[in-house]
Amino acid sequence: MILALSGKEVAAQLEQQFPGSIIESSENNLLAKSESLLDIAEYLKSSPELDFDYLNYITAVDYYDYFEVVYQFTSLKHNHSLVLKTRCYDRENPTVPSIVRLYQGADFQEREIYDLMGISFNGHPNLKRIFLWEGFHGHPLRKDYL
Amino acid sequence: MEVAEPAGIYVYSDTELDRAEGEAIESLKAHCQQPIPDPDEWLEEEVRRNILLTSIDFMLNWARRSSLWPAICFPACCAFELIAANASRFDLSRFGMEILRASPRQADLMITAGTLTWKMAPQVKRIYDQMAEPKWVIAMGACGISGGIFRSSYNVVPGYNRIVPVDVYVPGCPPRPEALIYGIRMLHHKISKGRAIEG
Amino acid sequence: MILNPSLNLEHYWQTLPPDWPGGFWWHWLVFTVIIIAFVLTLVMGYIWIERRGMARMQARLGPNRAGPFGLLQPVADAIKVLIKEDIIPANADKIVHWLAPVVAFVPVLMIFAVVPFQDGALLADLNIGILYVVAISSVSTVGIFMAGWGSNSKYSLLGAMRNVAAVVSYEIPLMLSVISVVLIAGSLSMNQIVMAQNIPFILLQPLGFLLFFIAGCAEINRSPFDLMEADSELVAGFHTEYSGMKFALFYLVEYAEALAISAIITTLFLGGWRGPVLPPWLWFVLKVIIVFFVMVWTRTTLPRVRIDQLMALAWKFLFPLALINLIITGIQVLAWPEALPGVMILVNIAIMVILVLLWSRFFKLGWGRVEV
Amino acid sequence: MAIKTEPFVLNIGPVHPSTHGVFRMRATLDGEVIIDMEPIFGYLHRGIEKLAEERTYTGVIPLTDRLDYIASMSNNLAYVLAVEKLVGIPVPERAEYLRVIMAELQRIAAYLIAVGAFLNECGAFFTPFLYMFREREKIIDLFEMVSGQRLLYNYMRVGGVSQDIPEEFLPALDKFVREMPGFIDEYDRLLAENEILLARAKGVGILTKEMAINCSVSGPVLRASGVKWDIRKADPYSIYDRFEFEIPTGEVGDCYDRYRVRIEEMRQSLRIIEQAMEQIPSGTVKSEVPYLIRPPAGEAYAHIETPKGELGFYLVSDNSIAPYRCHIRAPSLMNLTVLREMVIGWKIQDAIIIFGSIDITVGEVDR
Repeated sequence: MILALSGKEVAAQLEQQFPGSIIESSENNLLAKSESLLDIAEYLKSSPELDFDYLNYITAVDYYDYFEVVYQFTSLKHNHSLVLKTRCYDRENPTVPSIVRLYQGADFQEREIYDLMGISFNGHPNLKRIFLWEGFHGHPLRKDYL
Repeated sequence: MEVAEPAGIYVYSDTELDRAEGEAIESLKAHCQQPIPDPDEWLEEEVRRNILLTSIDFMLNWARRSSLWPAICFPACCAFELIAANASRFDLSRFGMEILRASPRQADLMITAGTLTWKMAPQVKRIYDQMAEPKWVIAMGACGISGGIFRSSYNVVPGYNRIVPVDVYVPGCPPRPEALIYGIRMLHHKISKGRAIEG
Repeated sequence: MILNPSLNLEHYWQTLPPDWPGGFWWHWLVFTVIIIAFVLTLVMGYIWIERRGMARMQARLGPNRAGPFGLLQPVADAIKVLIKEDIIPANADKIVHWLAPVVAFVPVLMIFAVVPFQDGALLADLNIGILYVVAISSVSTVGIFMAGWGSNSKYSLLGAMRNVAAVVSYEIPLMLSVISVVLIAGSLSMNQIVMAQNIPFILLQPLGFLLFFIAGCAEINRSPFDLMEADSELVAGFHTEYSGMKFALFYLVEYAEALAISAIITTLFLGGWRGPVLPPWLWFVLKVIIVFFVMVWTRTTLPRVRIDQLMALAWKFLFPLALINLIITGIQVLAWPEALPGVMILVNIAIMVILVLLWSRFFKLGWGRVEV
Repeated sequence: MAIKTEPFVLNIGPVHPSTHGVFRMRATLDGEVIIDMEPIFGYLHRGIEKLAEERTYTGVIPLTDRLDYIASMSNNLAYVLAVEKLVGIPVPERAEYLRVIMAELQRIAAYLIAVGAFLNECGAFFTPFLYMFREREKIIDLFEMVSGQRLLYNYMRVGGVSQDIPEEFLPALDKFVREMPGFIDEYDRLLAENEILLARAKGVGILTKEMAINCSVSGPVLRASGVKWDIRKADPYSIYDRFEFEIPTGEVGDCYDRYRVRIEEMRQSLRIIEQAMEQIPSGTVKSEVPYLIRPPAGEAYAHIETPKGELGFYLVSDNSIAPYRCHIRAPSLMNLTVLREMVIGWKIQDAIIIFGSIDITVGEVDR
């Protein structure tokens, strides 16, 4: 059974490492500031007792007021997982740092979110439309897409 | 853990080609909002033909319908029913149809197995244009007829008849191979009524 | 000659060599018609055999609606393809594109000029028959390369390039294994080679037959060497851009080449038209069909090799083996010209088995990335 | 005189005999060698995630059929597991067993296509493919018995399955399970030790362990690289913890290993089906679930091991009758991440079989 790590415990660890990076944490997930996302991901990946080497998925949800980007990591070695979230409140030009340099598996998923949700990922090497064509108007998965 | 940065891994080609593709899609989308009427005039036509022409027609039509080579245009789910129809149990090769020509120039029949999206539409139109006359199209499956379950989607073409003229519609989601074979038989009937020589 | 009606044909007939039966023009006319009819009929037969045979091997039925047992299927295909629209791509080199199928087809037809259907029944009993075959059969490669180049399509070009590479490499083992046969027969004439086969050369030259068969398959791009029109990679290879009648010609070339190679194999190794009871021409046709059936068999069974492995096979396997075979044959012919055939057969088969086993142990086709 | 050469761009696809649908590779070639490749997809992007937002929870099930259309039972299973996790609906015992049987049958059917298509791309002119299709038809017959459909079954329901199996199903399944190992051996014999296949597939397209994990690869591709990771074992969903089976892994991570892993997993699936057939209880197959499911606000992620890899559904509910957000973690898309690095430096022919050995379904890549 994959053990879902408690967000609170990990949050405590992270708070020590990067003060002020966690906004809130619950049993299931933890919500991080988007600026410190890259640091957190790097720590999650390199810390020996966490060792999150596998990125399950990235997705984004449109809550009208803000976009929530959800990451789930798994450690194949320790068999535990963690859900990490971040939010961006800018509707016009939402930006989140890209984690492609750490997890190459994020490549297509970040492009997908850019295409369908319109969130751009800072530092992604090839951020362009993936499913729809260049010149398509709007981002279909946004709730206000006509 | 240090992430090695392999040289050249993140170098992608330029987006110029993508933009050109996007423009092609947009222009096609603007032009193809109405269905193309089905090529069915032959149904009403009754013409007097002499015996010689009829027998030539008969031979040509026999040849055409006995060796219908399908072009490869299998976007989605129905493709697997088409392959199943080609495989051992249903065996389209009985009708001389087992030669799937990968090059559209050598094919006679386009079986449009699957959902057509606007991004795909220019390629399908291109395949159709590349096929040599005489050519036929079978719209297979609900998506091919009207967009089916995905009709309300933002990227789905509601039916192949927006892009290419369709001769036979085979309903089903996906149609069973028997249904497809029935559709092919109908196409055979249609071909056998065609006239090669005006008279 | 033709332009001058007052010319006395009798005079020409008398000046012809005595071994031309029935006079030059009649002979020429009859055999040209026979060859064209033979090639066209047997190609249709081949297509039928391939489609039906392949279907049976794949647990299917195969074409059976057009005519009895689907026998008319190739006829339907032919009529349909001939009356289809003929497309020349806008950016193609029109003349080259137009000329390519002709250049590819004519040499294949010309091969049959020296193939004996029965004793003396051939268009031209050239005393350099087999040399002529090898020379003329390479010409159709030019046609195929013209098709690849003239179509202005990348797939076509890649297919044509592969074909040229394959043909250039495989000419050598092909030629070397032919020379061994010539050494034993003592003649280059196809008819003389058949006459010399009191026992079929496949028994005296088992290794030579194997090499010739493989090299021949590669030369005409039958599977597992069908790289130039590799369906799963290059769409349709060099004839991707061809439609209608020109495509029909290429289709014809493909099978006519197979027919030519199986006719040559029959003539060189299987005793040509010789055989008991049945009339000679029927023996010839039967043997040709059997050889082709083996080709269909390999096509349905084997995966395709990669282009560098194709080259490796030619230069690492076939070429050295063909050389060794030639040397051994030379020694045998020199040292024991009157040796008992039975002993020769056993010795040669043993040599073949040992060599093939040794070579397959020494050299592998190569796993992974192999550069030649 | 030096011959001037320059690389050229070759478009492989979107309509190409061996792209498994409409997938496109824009390859830059130096002669026959690929020096750069960019996968382009979206030619089958039907907006399933958006369409799911306007349907009821039950109404999404037919859409999931059409994701990975050659393994629709598995897709159904992943989705209903996600909804059950969101709502907290118990599933009757018999339904659990039926789900496992269907999922494993589906796995065999999908692997038959994957292996057959892979061998076909090696150039074995349809023969192995057609033989494997023959066996797939038998599985399809079984599915047709229970669901009435041949390809898109729409069989699983939230809280069970749509209907109980007919009487003749278990004897037919028993016959199939007894016959199938012989057929698998037959396919294995057909080409496994063939010199040409070894030459084509061994050492070609090697995917290292680190690379596979970093690129979020899953399924047979990950296991062929030597990572013993199978969600059926690592995170047993449904009742997979009750069955005994092995996780076959490869050593090198080349195309041949991926082929071997798939063949081996078919045998393991048969083992699971055998055990499930012995243990299956009688009883109802669907628990009491309201027609309009209205889950409490929240989110759930359920993932299963499909023939392609880890298929997950991330559902967000806002306490209405339709999912607020339905994200699909598509294994085919993730597995494609490695394609570019795997094919660079290889010839076109290799690229085709590397692509074939990853085994994607475009319906799932594009969604």
